[in-house]
Amino acid sequence: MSKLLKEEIISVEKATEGIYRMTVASDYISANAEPGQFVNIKCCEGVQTLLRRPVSICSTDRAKGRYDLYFQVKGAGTKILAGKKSGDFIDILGPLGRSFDLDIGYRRIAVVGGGIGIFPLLFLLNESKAVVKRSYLGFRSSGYIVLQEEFRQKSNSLEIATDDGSYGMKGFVTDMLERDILSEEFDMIYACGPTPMLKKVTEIAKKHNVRCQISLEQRMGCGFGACLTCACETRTEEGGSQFVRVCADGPVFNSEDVIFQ
Amino acid sequence: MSKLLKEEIISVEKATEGIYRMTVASDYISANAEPGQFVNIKCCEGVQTLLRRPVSICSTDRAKGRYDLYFQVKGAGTKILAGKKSGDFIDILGPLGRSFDLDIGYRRIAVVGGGIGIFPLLFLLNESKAVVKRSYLGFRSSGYIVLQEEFRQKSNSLEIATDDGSYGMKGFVTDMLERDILSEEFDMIYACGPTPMLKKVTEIAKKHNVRCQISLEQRMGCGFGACLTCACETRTEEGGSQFVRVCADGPVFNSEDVIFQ
Amino acid sequence: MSNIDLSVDICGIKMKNPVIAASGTFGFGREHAGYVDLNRIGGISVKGLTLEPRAGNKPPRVAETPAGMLNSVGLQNPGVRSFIREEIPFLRQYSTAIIANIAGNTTEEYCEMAEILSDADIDAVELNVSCPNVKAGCVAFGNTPQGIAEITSLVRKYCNKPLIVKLTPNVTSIADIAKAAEDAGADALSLINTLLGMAIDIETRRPILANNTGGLSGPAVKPVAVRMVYEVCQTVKIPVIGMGGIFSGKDAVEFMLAGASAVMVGTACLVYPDACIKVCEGIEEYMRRHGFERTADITGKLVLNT
Amino acid sequence: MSNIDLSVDICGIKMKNPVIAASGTFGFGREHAGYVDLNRIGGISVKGLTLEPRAGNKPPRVAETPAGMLNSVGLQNPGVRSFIREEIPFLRQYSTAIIANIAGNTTEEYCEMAEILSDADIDAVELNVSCPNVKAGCVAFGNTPQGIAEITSLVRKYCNKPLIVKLTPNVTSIADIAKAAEDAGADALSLINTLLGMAIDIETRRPILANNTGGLSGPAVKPVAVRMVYEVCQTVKIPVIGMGGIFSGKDAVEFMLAGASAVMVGTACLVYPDACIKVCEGIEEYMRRHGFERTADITGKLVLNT
Ligand SMILES: Cc1cc2nc3c(=O)[nH]c(=O)nc-3n(C[C@H](O)[C@H](O)[C@H](O)COP(=O)(O)OP(=O)(O)OC[C@H]3O[C@@H](n4cnc5c(N)ncnc54)[C@H](O)[C@@H]3O)c2cc1C
Ligand SMILES: Cc1cc2nc3c(=O)[nH]c(=O)nc-3n(C[C@H](O)[C@H](O)[C@H](O)COP(=O)(O)OP(=O)(O)OC[C@H]3O[C@@H](n4cnc5c(N)ncnc54)[C@H](O)[C@@H]3O)c2cc1C
Ligand SMILES: Cc1cc2nc3c(=O)[nH]c(=O)nc-3n(C[C@H](O)[C@H](O)[C@H](O)COP(=O)(O)O)c2cc1C
Ligand SMILES: Cc1cc2nc3c(=O)[nH]c(=O)nc-3n(C[C@H](O)[C@H](O)[C@H](O)COP(=O)(O)O)c2cc1C
Ligand code: FES
Ligand code: FES
Repeated sequence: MSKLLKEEIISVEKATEGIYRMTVASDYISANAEPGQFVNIKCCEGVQTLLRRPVSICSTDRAKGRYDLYFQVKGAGTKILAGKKSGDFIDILGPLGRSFDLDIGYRRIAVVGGGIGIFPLLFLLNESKAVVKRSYLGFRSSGYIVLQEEFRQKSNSLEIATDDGSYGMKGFVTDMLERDILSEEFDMIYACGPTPMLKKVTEIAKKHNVRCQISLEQRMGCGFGACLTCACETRTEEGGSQFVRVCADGPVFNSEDVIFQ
Repeated sequence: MSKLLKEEIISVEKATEGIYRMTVASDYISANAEPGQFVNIKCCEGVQTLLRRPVSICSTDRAKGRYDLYFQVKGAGTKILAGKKSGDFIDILGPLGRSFDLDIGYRRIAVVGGGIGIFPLLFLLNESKAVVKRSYLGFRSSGYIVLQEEFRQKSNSLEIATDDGSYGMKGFVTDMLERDILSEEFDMIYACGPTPMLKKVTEIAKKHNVRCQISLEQRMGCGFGACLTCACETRTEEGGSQFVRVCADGPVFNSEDVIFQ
Repeated sequence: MSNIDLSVDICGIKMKNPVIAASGTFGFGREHAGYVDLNRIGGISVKGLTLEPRAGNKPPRVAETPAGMLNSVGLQNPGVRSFIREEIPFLRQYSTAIIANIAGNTTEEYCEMAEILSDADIDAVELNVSCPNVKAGCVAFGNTPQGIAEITSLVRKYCNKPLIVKLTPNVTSIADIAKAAEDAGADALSLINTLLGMAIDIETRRPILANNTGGLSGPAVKPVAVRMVYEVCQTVKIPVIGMGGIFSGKDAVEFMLAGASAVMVGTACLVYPDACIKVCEGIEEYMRRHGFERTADITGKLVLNT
Repeated sequence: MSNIDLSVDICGIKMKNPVIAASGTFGFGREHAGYVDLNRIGGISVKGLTLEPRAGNKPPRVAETPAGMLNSVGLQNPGVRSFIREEIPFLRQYSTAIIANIAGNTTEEYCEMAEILSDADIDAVELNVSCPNVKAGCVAFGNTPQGIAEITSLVRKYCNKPLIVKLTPNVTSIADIAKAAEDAGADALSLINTLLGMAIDIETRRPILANNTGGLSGPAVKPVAVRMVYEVCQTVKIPVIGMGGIFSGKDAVEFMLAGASAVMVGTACLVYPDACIKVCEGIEEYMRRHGFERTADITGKLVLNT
């Protein structure tokens, strides 16, 4: 169950160019959050940014009662967040949304992340009981790489692709997935990142008949299921289609259910 | 001439309940400002407060290239200002407006201030070459008194009235003026404060035929004379009336020119 | 100690306070129930209903604008019958007024819905004749005095519940439209619905909303909404429910002084799930500070400058 | 290095860039000249002129609202003759287009002003038929296609300068009004004027503005303005000048993509005396980044979502 909380910021630090880590104190969220869930933040009192901003939970420290968010500075909201200081309080709604399915039957998993989509996957790796965990991450170029060490530690292998080849493999992260999918015999693929990437991952998983969950982004009015603005088209059991809510019915979906525009 | 400036804040400190002093670094304003002038501040980037907020210049330190503002926290704009930190930059337009007439012929002067209207009068006392300077200040109650020491130092006498009698005389500051006006033979009365006070001072000055300048407040769109929103009704030479601009034709007016609503 | 009575009776809709959740921003109350006690809310205008279920528009359906938001949900809803079956029993667990907000493509659809709802356990029907986010029907009715008179008088025949007609602000004279609705039998009016707007992503050179245009709501529209509520209250005798950008008790009091008997809170419910409660507390605080005991003491008590 | 050409020719008004100071927010340029080089501004639409000098409304005349402001200046101005005598010589020192914004109480007044201005050294006349802050005349003309057609065709006869008709947003269908103005002989259209609004001081229980209502401008209105500019540009063939909440080059580009050939900057000029220059630089930066060379490359280049 999500709650409306005023939480204290422990620290805000630059992780890499344009990306910040915010550590927030919260017994409630650190105890209750599950991988794939997000929080919805009112970046300021007043109207400078009116709506909340959704940010995925990247890791939790239950013992210390805190959790980490990683966010990229994009517009007014994330700019305000990046300017917050230790000791400031922020207005947070969370944890929100449907989390990844971490069935213990999934013994061999792949996580496929692109850009700012990698953050919920770190939390997932932390919580997953799988035996083999392979991480495939894609970035625009070497300057955008974050959390490399953390992903390396939390998985059995980490491979990075960059669009411009400035680090790791040059090309798409999905190329690496495609290369390994036969040999690795994954029970489950988890993916989060830009839509073209998710579409490709979905195709690969389908072709090889591997279970796959993807986490989607959509512009949100409320983040908790009330306004129906965050629509995503999915297949119905009757073979038709319907709009469901990314914030409440997702953000994590079984890839086969999603109809990409 | 006023300029559009980005100036560094040296300090923001609480002066008394709800009132803050902000010291700002500025060679330009400290060198050019005259008593009665104000600055117009964009309290934040963006739309949380859209228009600038006018604040009187309370004192300047030309040697150090800095000046002081005193402001009361009233709404969103002044709340943001109160939260500023040393080292922050603010977007300031100034110095603006017509200043008090400090003719050296005015040898005996009275300053009459009410509430947040006292601030420009301190600057005036600093700059005036008068031989006798009497200060009469009025506040709601003792908790609102600020700058008492400064006014005492800069004038030959200081008397304070409070509405509730919790400090000094109980009653209106104008009662003290009325009491002294005959004996003191002022050459000029300078007043700034709430409209009823200014109206009363104007009447007293008129009755006793003493020169009087008053500084007015009005809601402002621009603060530099372009939008005509800050209207004040004044007498024309032909005996009619006209709307003039508080920001550019004032805020200081000869009291006899002003038509109170 | 407190003898402040916040209750209101708007054309027979009895509410414990004058704060109603605005249609489309509160779903059917289920989500908000996780954050606030629905018993403390005067009433809930549910998500706009249509005769048949509607899928709504393609996403993106929301764009933030300066102090406001555009939405183009397009009346996604499960249909009026499913509402009666699935949602009323849930809502009736709480003591809060239920207002069924309805929209149709044709006058027949409106009438059929009104008829169906006449047997349902609801407190009022709110006629949405001004949804800017659907192509056919709906919006057209609300744009002219003739249109609104026609739909109101027809629906009136089929509707045995108090009938609130919701007005669009996208018109030259909202007072004329209000008058037409009153004359045609509306029991109350609610306003404003959203202002039609557009936001463009200059990088892709496309409108942000998949639907291209959407309805503007939030604090940005408040001055327009207050003005319209004032104009309408000067023109009609039936009660008026005011809305548009209400985020605080102070905002609500502006509408009430302008003449509103109750208020609706929309966008604020998305940002703050507990917005209705906060607005209500703010009204009460204002009344206490000024020594008012009944909401009628503030409704319409604006004094014009001369 | 740069081969970006920002110049525009709007129905014969030649400007070095498409950024014009909006009427009422730039006076006659004197105050802003202390902060910026007026030579760098495409054009200046001067404070609204009337036949005889006008004192304007009582203060307060401005109220801040969420992301916007209300004003009720009420056309305070020295009259058209004084403008010609005192202000044109000052403005003509600079190389910037001079647009005379005029408002009248009667059609005769409009025509007389247009005639007087035909001999003046100005670049265009902008017909303000939509000022919400004066009681008589003016506003009434702009509210109906008939009204706008009548005033436009009459003034057209007396006006030998390019004639811009400025449209009010307080109407049901701005496209219909735009079409009527075009058919009646307008050379260009400018929009939007302010939205009618009200703000209430709940402590005094009076409207903040002495005039009770005022015109809403600033970022809050931008989505409405962009939508209206888009609608009008889909309807008429004459050039359109877009405005409403432009504070940055990005905002201006939204209007241009929606179809505007030039933009006006109003409220921003009050907050930032150098706003026109900043907006212009922002447009140029956008064009450079996207490889556009002429403003015509962006005007109307919006691609609708389907
Ligand atoms: C479920 C979910 C989880 C997310 N997790 C993260 C994360 O962990 N780290 C991170 O850096 N970003 C994350 N995002 C994206 C993040 O929400 C946006 O970058 C952010 O809202 C931009 O706000 P802004 O004010 O800085 O930008 P602006 O562009 O000024 O925002 C304007 C409006 O558009 C919306 N918007 C803009 N971009 C997006 C987007 N990509 N998705 C949804 N709404 C958007 C904003 O919420 C706001 O309403 C997530 C988005 C979703 C939906
Ligand atoms: C020439 C001049 C000099 C001033 N000098 C000082 C000073 O030295 N110290 C000080 O504390 N205050 C001073 N004031 C008053 C100060 O400008 C207001 O208190 C301030 O603008 C309130 O802004 P806010 O956002 O906190 O309040 P809000 O009430 O939220 O402001 C809303 C709007 O109303 C306007 N407004 C509200 N009160 C006033 C007011 N009294 N005068 C003009 N506009 C107002 C604001 O500027 C803003 O546009 C001065 C005003 C003027 C005109
Ligand atoms: C996401 C969203 C959906 C809406 N859906 C409806 C609707 O279905 N029916 C309706 O009458 N109004 C609908 N509205 C309009 C609101 O009920 C209200 O009239 C408007 O938002 C103005 O109030 P506000 O500024 O408080 O949001 C919707 C508004 C929003 C923001
Ligand atoms: C203080 C003020 C005075 C105005 N006076 C006039 C006027 O005299 N004539 C006119 O046509 N428009 C006038 N306007 C409207 C503006 O020209 C413009 O249409 C409107 O403000 C919207 O643009 P903005 O949001 O950029 O301010 C005035 C606006 C303001 C804020
Ligand atoms: S954002 Fe409101 S329902 Fe998802
Ligand atoms: S505030 Fe604009 S002219 Fe004075």
